[in-house]
Amino acid sequence: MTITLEQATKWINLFIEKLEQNRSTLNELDTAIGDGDHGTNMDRGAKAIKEALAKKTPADLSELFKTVAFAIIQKVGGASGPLYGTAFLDMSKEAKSESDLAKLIGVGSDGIKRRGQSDVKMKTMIDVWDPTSQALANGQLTKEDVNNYLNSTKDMVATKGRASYLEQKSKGHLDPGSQSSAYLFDALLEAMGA
Amino acid sequence: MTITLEQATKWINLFIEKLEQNRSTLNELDTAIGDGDHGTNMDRGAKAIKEALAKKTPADLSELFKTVAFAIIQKVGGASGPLYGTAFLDMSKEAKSESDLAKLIGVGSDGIKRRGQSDVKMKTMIDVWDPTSQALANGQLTKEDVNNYLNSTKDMVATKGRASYLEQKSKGHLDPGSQSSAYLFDALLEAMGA
Amino acid sequence: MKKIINNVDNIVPEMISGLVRTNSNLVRQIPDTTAVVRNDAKFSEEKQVGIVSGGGSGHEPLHAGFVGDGMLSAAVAGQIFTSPTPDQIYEAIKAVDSGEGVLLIVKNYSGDVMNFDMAKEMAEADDIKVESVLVDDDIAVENSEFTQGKRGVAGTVFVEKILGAAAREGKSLEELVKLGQQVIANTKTIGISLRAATVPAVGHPGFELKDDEIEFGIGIHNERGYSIEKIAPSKQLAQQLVDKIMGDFDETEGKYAVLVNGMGSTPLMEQYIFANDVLDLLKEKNVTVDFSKVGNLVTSLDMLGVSLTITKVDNEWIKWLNEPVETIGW
Amino acid sequence: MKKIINNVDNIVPEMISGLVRTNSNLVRQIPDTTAVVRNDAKFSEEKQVGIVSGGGSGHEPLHAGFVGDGMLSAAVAGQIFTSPTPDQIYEAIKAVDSGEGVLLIVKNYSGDVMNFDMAKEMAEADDIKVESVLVDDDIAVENSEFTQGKRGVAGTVFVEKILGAAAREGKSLEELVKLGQQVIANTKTIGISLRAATVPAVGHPGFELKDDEIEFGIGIHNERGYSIEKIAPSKQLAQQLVDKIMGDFDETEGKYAVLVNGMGSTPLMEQYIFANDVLDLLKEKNVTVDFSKVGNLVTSLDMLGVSLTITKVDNEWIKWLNEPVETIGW
Ligand SMILES: Nc1ncnc2c1ncn2[C@@H]1O[C@H](COP(=O)(O)OP(=O)(O)O)[C@@H](O)[C@H]1O
Ligand SMILES: Nc1ncnc2c1ncn2[C@@H]1O[C@H](COP(=O)(O)OP(=O)(O)O)[C@@H](O)[C@H]1O
Ligand SMILES: [Mg+2]
Ligand SMILES: [Mg+2]
Ligand SMILES: [Mg+2]
Ligand SMILES: [Mg+2]
Repeated sequence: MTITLEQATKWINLFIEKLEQNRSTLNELDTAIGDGDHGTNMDRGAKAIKEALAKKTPADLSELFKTVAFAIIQKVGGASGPLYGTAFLDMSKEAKSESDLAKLIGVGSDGIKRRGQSDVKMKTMIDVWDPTSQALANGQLTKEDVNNYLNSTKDMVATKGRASYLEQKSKGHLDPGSQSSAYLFDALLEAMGA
Repeated sequence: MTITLEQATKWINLFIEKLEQNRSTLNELDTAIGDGDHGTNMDRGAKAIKEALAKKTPADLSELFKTVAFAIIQKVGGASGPLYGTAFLDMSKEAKSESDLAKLIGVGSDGIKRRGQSDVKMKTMIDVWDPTSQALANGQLTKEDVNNYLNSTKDMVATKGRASYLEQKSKGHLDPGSQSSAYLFDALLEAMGA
Repeated sequence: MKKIINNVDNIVPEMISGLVRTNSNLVRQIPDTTAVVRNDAKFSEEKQVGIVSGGGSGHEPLHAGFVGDGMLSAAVAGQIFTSPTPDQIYEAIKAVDSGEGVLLIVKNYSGDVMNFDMAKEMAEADDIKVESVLVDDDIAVENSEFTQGKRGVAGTVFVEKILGAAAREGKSLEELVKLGQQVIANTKTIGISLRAATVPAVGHPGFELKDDEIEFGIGIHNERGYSIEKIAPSKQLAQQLVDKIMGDFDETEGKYAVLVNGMGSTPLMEQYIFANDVLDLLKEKNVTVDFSKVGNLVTSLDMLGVSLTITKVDNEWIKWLNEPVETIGW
Repeated sequence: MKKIINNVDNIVPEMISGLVRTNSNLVRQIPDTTAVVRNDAKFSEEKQVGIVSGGGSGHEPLHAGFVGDGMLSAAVAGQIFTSPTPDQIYEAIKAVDSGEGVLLIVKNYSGDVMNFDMAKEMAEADDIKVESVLVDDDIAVENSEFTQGKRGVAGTVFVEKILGAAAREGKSLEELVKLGQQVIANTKTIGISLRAATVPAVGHPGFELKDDEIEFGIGIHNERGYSIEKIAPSKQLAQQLVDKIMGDFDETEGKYAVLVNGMGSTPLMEQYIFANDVLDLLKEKNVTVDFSKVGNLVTSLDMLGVSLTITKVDNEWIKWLNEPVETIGW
């Protein structure tokens, strides 16, 4: 399945909406096992993306992703800034010659792994990105799947990110970055479904 | 009515007891219109007097009052330290040639007025000391009287001491220094009555 | 009440011990007292007017934190919120007199005034020249002949800094008294509190404020203020204080020094935000700020809040405010 | 939540503005960033390795309060508890490079590590030599290859002080990296909390503790600790931390530096009492303390609590720790 500029724009706008609506949900999740700012961080990113897109409408998919990446890198900070930023930057490079959705998400997922020196089962957003890219490759991603990936983080023990300091006590809580990633892919499904 | 060394020793010991028992009452009164330490201050004084008297038994009334004065001056601090300290120091000087109780308390009361640059109706301990010395001079002090003097401070507006910063709002509360002075004169009546 | 302490009765001696042991290059404790005196190499060789301050504890770093070359010669700590006793003050006076006399900087509280007066009488009996200045910068209370007068609060540090620097320069006791009175007359402070301080021996805050309330005009010992209002953005709080303080000066001409002081539990972050608003508002009023300082200097135990001090200064005072000092807390 | 702020979203820029405006003799703000850089006369003439640190805000005076001759060349402030972005760090690197290269002092948090790495890559593209050291002094968390490793907390100020003084002395970038790694390897911290910090955007404390509970091993961003216990006298709290930290060193020989750090809302009074107990306990263990410091240096917003840092030092480090600096917060 390929993605068009129009679909991707819709995707990003829906993502922005979800981030703005769920700022406090994300902060609360991050308060439980992190430092309470993931919602604030992503909301700041959402506003920066909106502003950047309002300034200049991207001409193609690659430019759209680059705009998203730069806005996030320059405004989010924290762990999620470089991670989402690197994902979209790598996707932007890939999108110069590729519009297959599964491939693009796969490249983004790899970017996060590289930047975060992390992998699946560490209770990070990768536990949503990685299976999502695989399901897309198999042509069968649903909102229920995304929700399952998110929920799978609940019983994991974190070994990367702030939550890892809690060791065993990180169990029993959803990973905040996985929740924001779930919003990202819910938005994607909504955009592609339309 | 004159006071003997034995009576005065009993008086001071009873005063010490009352201060130790009512530390938190005095702190609470001082929290309402002062800074919350009058009970702690007087309790520290009580312990210092006890220690000083344990070290050396005074030979006469004058020496007893001097011991009390020095213990208070060196250990109490705050406003009550110099005030009670000056009262007992002046009483010690007077006691060299005088053992009339009314005269002694009158001299103490004047010492407080001098040190505090204050007088009656300013919502301070003087509102107990001054009428007490007068009643003694008239030969008719009762616990009820002392209690009335204390209660008279309730509706006064403070014009000296910390409570004066509250202006009108100082109304409606007992003056903490008057309460400790009421303990002093209750103790006196108990000591003289026995 | 949650505090890191051992025994309520030992708070002050243990605190002074901790302060002295971790700053032995700067200060030493006078034996059998809770007074600290300069301990730097320069001190013993120096001939200058000794500057002694002190008062109840609970306002750290005031006063011990301001002992050092160019500021205080000694500081005397009383029990919490309780003036120190005359014998301790007397020991401090003796420890710093080098024949040039000693100036006492006293905050205007009846306890402090009486205890410092008694100490002065004791030192004078030893033929030491002693003078004192009474700091009464808190304009939240009316100054009337029928009351105790205004309180001494955060402005005290400006007085200590200017007098300390002037004493180091060799000013005489008489000159310092005059200078001190001038600085005090030109120094005005108002404090606000979001939560009262908890005196350890009492165990609960000195007064109650609702979750959305703030009290204006509080003192540094939980003295109540002149009004309780709904908590508002920093800018509005700053506006009220700036208006009141500048309204109390005859003019806005000249040069001013500004102190934003944290009351103990309010983080530096909020103090800087408040300071930023204060500077904006003073700029709007065309008030020239030539010196400014932010931090926990005159605290009130764990009170939540800040105070604003504004002093009308001349060029020499600015120089003295800016001069480097070696202290724990300036 | 009661805080003196305006808009939650403007806290950091307004704070930095307040800090810079009240300390313009020491620091200036890099335009369009929340990074501050030295502004003293000496800075522009100097040729030394630039020292840049930074991280999320909420730890004031860290890091901006340590910018000045002999300590940091620049500091980059992120949002509250959030690493700053690479472009801001990059601007700070450019502002302090005098051709001798730039050393980044980074607290070991994934966000900080990643953002500083990205900034390093950007600066290297400009041919600026950039190296970094990762501070991970918090021994409350296990250091395992399967986790993020230990956190960087209050020990960071000792690293900044020693490296800043060594850089002023002319040490090369390579020497400083080695020195920094040595200092970090010899620095151990544990923190305790009586009440968690309230992140303004969240509005309530990051975790709940009962009225008689205290948490051991917390981080500076409300990271939970290793155990919750009943609150105990200062001496017992100190005992647990001293035992744990000294037990983590191979020996008690040699010389040590001690930092008792307030977490934001705990008054200096309690910090000194705690420091007094720490020194008593170290003396019992025959540990030689050659440098000690007490105060709010690395805070966590309005957290109630303290942390204890102990560094095994050599004579040169002590010299560097003692050297005077011109900063807001040291
Ligand atoms: N090393 C890492 N690799 C992948 N994801 C990570 C890593 N570190 C953190 N994360 C993700 O980032 C999220 C936290 O982001 P955020 O709260 O914005 O940053 P910070 O932890 O700096 O406050 C975590 O929930 C996790 O999903
Ligand atoms: N100038 C004064 N003259 C007479 N009594 C005074 C004066 N100032 C204070 N007092 C008395 O002292 C009491 C307060 O004592 P205390 O709380 O121990 O001292 P402080 O006010 O320094 O905390 C007041 O209740 C009042 O009775
Ligand atoms: Mg976070
Ligand atoms: Mg009192
Ligand atoms: Mg008092
Ligand atoms: Mg964060």
